[in-house]
Amino acid sequence: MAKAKTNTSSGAKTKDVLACHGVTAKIALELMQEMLLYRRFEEKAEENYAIGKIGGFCHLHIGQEAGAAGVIKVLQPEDYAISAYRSHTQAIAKGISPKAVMAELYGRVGGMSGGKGGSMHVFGRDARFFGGHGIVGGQVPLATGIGWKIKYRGENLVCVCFMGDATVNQGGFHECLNMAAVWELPVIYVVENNEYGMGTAFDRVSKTEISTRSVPFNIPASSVNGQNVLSTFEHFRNLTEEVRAGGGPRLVELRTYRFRGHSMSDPVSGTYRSTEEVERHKEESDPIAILRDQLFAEGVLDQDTLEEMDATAKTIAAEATDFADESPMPEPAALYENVWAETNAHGRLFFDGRRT
Amino acid sequence: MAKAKTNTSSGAKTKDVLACHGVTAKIALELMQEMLLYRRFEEKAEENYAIGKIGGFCHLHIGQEAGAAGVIKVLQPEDYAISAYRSHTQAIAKGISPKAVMAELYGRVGGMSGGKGGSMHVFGRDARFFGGHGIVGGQVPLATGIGWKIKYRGENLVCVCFMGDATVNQGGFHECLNMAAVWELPVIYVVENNEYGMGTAFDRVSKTEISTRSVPFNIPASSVNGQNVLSTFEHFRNLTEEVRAGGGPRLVELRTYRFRGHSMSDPVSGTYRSTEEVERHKEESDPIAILRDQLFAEGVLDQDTLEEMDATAKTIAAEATDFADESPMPEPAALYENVWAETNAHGRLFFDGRRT
Amino acid sequence: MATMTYREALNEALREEMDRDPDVFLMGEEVAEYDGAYKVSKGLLDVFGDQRVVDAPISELGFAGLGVGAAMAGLRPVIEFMTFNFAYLALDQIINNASKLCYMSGGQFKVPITFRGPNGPALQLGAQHSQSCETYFLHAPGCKVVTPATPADAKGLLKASIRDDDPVAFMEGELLYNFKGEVPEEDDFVIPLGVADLKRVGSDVSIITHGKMVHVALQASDKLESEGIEAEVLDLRSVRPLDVDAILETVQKTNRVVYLEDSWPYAGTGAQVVSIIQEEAFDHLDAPVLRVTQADVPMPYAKNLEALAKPSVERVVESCKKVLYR
Amino acid sequence: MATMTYREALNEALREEMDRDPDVFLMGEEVAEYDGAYKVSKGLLDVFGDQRVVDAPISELGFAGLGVGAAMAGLRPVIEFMTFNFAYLALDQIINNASKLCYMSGGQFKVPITFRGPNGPALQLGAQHSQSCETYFLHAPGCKVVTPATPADAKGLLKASIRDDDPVAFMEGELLYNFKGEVPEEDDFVIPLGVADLKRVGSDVSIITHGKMVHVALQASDKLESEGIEAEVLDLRSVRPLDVDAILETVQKTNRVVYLEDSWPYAGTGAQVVSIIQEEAFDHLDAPVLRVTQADVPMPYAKNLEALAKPSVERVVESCKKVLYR
Ligand SMILES: Cc1ncc(C[n+]2csc(CCOP(=O)(O)OP(=O)(O)O)c2C)c(N)n1
Ligand SMILES: Cc1ncc(C[n+]2csc(CCOP(=O)(O)OP(=O)(O)O)c2C)c(N)n1
Ligand SMILES: [Mg+2]
Ligand SMILES: [Mg+2]
Repeated sequence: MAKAKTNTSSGAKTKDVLACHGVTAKIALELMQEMLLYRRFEEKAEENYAIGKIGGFCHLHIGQEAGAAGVIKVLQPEDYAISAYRSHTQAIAKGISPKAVMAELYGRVGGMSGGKGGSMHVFGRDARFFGGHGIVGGQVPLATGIGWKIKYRGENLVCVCFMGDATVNQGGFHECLNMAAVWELPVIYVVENNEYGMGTAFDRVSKTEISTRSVPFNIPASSVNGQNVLSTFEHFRNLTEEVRAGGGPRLVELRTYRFRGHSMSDPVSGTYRSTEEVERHKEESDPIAILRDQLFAEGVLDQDTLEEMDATAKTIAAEATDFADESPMPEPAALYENVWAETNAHGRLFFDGRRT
Repeated sequence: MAKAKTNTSSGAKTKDVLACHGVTAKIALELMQEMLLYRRFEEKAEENYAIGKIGGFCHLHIGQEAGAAGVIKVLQPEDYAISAYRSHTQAIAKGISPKAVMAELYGRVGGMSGGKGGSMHVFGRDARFFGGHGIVGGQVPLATGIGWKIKYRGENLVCVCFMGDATVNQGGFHECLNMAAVWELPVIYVVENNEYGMGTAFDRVSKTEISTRSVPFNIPASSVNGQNVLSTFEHFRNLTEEVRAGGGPRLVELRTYRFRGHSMSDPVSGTYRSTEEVERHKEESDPIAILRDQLFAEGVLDQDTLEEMDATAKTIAAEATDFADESPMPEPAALYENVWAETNAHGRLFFDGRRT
Repeated sequence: MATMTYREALNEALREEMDRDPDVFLMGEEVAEYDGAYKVSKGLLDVFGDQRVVDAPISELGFAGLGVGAAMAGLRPVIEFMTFNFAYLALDQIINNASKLCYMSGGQFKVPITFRGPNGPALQLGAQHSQSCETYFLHAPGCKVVTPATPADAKGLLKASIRDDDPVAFMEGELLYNFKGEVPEEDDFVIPLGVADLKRVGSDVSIITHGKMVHVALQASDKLESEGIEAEVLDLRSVRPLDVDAILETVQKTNRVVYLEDSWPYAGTGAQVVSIIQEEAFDHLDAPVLRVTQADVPMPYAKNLEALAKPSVERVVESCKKVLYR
Repeated sequence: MATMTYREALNEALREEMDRDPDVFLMGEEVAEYDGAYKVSKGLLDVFGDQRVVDAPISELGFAGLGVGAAMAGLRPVIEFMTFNFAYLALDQIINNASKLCYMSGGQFKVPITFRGPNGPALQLGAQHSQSCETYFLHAPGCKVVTPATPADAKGLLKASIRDDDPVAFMEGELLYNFKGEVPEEDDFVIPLGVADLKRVGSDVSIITHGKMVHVALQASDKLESEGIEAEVLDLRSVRPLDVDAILETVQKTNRVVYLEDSWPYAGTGAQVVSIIQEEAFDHLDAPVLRVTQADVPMPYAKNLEALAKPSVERVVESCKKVLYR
């Protein structure tokens, strides 16, 4: 992350930032600890991928951590969150242990999905993290259904649905916004606008702002600086309570930026964005550096404490790696488990030589 | 249709209506003749359905004729039109002979699609009427592709895509509006808002006006009284030229009403709308009666001429029926024709005992 | 036994399951105020209210997926497709989500959802509204596919499908809604999925089939009987899971098989059943298994072509004779 | 002959066809500025410009349907699915429109569109990104399905697919892009659709297969050879239209068949081929036709489970021995 601005001109502006956002020092420090963990965890994943311990597609959230931390922090444990494939951090934020996430990335039994899901399919039913989805937009109807269930049961809960900017061009997104509006479902659709869908800049595939996408459904939309975790937190705290109180669905654009390639096989820059562009963002809008500067200016954090917190984050990430390293591969028998809930005792369920 | 208002209080208003809409008497009379034809044709279809000469689903446009007449009248022969299943009138408007439409409804070789398509699938490639589609929303991507071709070839043409109000809740509609906007395609998306999708009132499945649906794509939207054929004609004349001149796509709501049931098996009223509601619409917003009153007031049409025109319409409808009655069933061999373009001489194309 | 139509049997099943379990709700186009396009949900809105009988916008992908999400979260949705022809729009949610979520979450999520609606060729509805969609739902593992042929099966199997903890595509015969039959009046009449039903006993040839075609098979066996041929008619009832034991049993008994279905032949259910038979009962076959299917063409509208395209009693009789070398 | 990768062969085919016919354009996600997710369209944007090499938004239903409309209107679109896994979203346009328009318009419209992209299991991509999608495209009549295994086939068949007047699903092996092979340098090298290719001659057993699995079949035959068994490997190349003559020929020659594919077994291509063989060459079979397929489960992510789920050389060898009763 960018060097701390010891003599920062924005010092004045960041002063009183906690009060201004209505965030306590305790919460702010927790957010810092969480974002550090996500950063270190993802760096570890990157490392483990590089040496072949993780395979397939792996999409990192580095640079976008404030979205995971700031949004999910406001939720109750019984609230729901659901996301796409760039969701390791969100899974952890919602309460899944980093160990179980890392082990899932490895494809080991200790993973949340028993190694069957992989990086794109981390699920935690009890933590109410409903995945981890690989089809762009595929989670949006699911989120809408979760919202339906909350309303059906008369529960005092919300569902947060994360997606990328490119996802708003999927038809299902519109179908769901319409239904959520008609039935007043407690779903917050959060678009993490990191400016690109893979290599395609958003403005090459859309003529307008993301916040206009909910106009046809009369769903209130807002946009927030997703690199400033305090803004994000504040924004969602208020919004979530509106939705929880029966205010119906919301659309939120989180303005953010991805510091890594789209997935591990995509170079960070080159084809579709310049190295300068990426470096500038890293310099100016690293969510961890931004919060650090804010907290330094407020005097609630100093370099030493930050380093301690960072060490903690690194330890947790390392422990997650150790856990994954030691977690065994699934038993061969697992191949045929969980295809069905298997409450059905009749008929043959498989057709390649195996009977149930 | 409602009785002519001999002593109509709206006489003053309708006076000068032609000049006001910039429509010549000649065009206005043509529009009248066309709408009368559609009405009589559809009534004939209804009759032929009742006696079992037409089968399957059959969706009539009665009450909505101004949309077909007023919109398509402004098009050039090389322009394209495409629609859903409620499209007999539009097919005729675009230049397909009533005979070939009726024969298609009968499933006879003289039908535009050789009897293979039926009521929902009338096509006329040369007339540039691209169907006749049964999947709600299925024609919208096709229209967008036609627009793509026009732009690709640099042609000075437009494509009009008709759909019903309920269609705007299909995701594909949004995907296409977005693409049409991004690529500035010459497509006019026309939503015939007859207030219901089958038995579902539009406001039960949508919170806002149809014209808001294009806001996210920055596509200009408008709404026009689709029962007043002069308004419709005027509106589309201007709009079409804008689009033809490279103005990009447009969304238009045609406010209209369906005088019959959704399809032949659906009662006109009862479950989802009252008889009074339907009768009121028939009384107040019959497009033929509205034009008649306008033309009577202008003095360009009298009762005798109208009756002559109506007789002509009835004759054409009767001749279409005669033609269909006499048109033979397709030859059995037709069953296996047209599955493929059959330029491919190799391999076996069918798998139920028949080789090609 | 009570005599009722297939439609009434389905309606009773829905009513009973909604009564029994407050988590069951019905959503689809026109299911509430309109009583269903085919009136299957008649009266349910009045009984259960508009939170449990819900008219959806024409957004197949959206509301099918909404059902999947609701099922993950603990409800037991019944999603009606006005007809299965429209379900292609929702296929991504059905295959990539409903059918795979249990597996890819390592068993954390059950997806107890029932997708139901009419399926298969009807009368002159043309190419887009007249197709049998089984293959799209059963090729990928994860979804069950049920195809009742009679009112009793319709009731017992729908109740089982709703209670099943896996996604089920419950495909009703579009032309069977008015078909009448006896339905047991037991308090809780449920037929387990995956159990075939011998609809007719015979010794000369086996007609294996499912769904609406059961009736064509029965008519064909009457005709065959008059010619001295005793056909056995095995109704699979669910085409996934499949009652392979029952299939092998009838093959071993008659040694001659015709598979009858109103889907397209290429990679249809019949192809799969043929593969199983020849793999597991090769030595019991005295003739190749023949298939009678819808013609390998999109459904034509013209009445005469449509009749040619659909499987007919005559074609079944002919194929039975062929495998009997008569 | 030139040596090149499968990817380069595809790129050449696209380049040549776009050169040849100004109506050919390529549209899909990331095909232009990014050179394609798998770099198949590398450099085409520079040569042909952004009207002919077009980056689409993530709107599979929309841009697939756009292609169909453009094809109806006279263009010859090549629509890339970043992978076929995402094509489920577009299935309605593919089946209900592309595949049926010619028929339901009574032959007025040709739909010369090619849908192409990688297909089939790759490496640890999990349940949603690792499936073979042939069945969804070939069950309904109207769409052709082509599955090249080598660079030469990739080039010759893609050129034929683009020129074909029917919709073609051109399914590239996701793991074959770097595979190298000889490609004829003829001026206009086109391989007709529907003609199978005998990739290896043998007399003891026939391995019939398509796509990427051709290479597994060849490896298996090497193994078998070392045990004194001569396997014939028939590569169907296109699975619809199907070269039934070539299938029957090899069956009549070896009398023993294994069908190998990396799709799911239930109602897969293999089931269809088995049905045809037993129906048309019943008396030539000395053993049941066995199928080696992907396990009947969603693809697991874990490396060891994934390996178990995929067809392996060992399983092919084993099945060959089984049909040889060894
Ligand atoms: C339906 C579908 N189409 C294409 C893909 C391939 N794909 C994976 S991620 C991605 C880009 C998505 O961008 P965005 O929604 O902005 O999310 P981000 O990756 O930026 O977080 C694409 C095209 C897919 N997984 N699913
Ligand atoms: C995808 C799909 N879903 C459902 C249907 C069944 N259906 C046919 S027409 C219709 C209502 C459409 O209403 P609208 O778009 O307003 O057109 P209108 O019939 O009023 O002209 C429905 C639900 C269908 N044909 N296709
Ligand atoms: Mg993005
Ligand atoms: Mg309507």
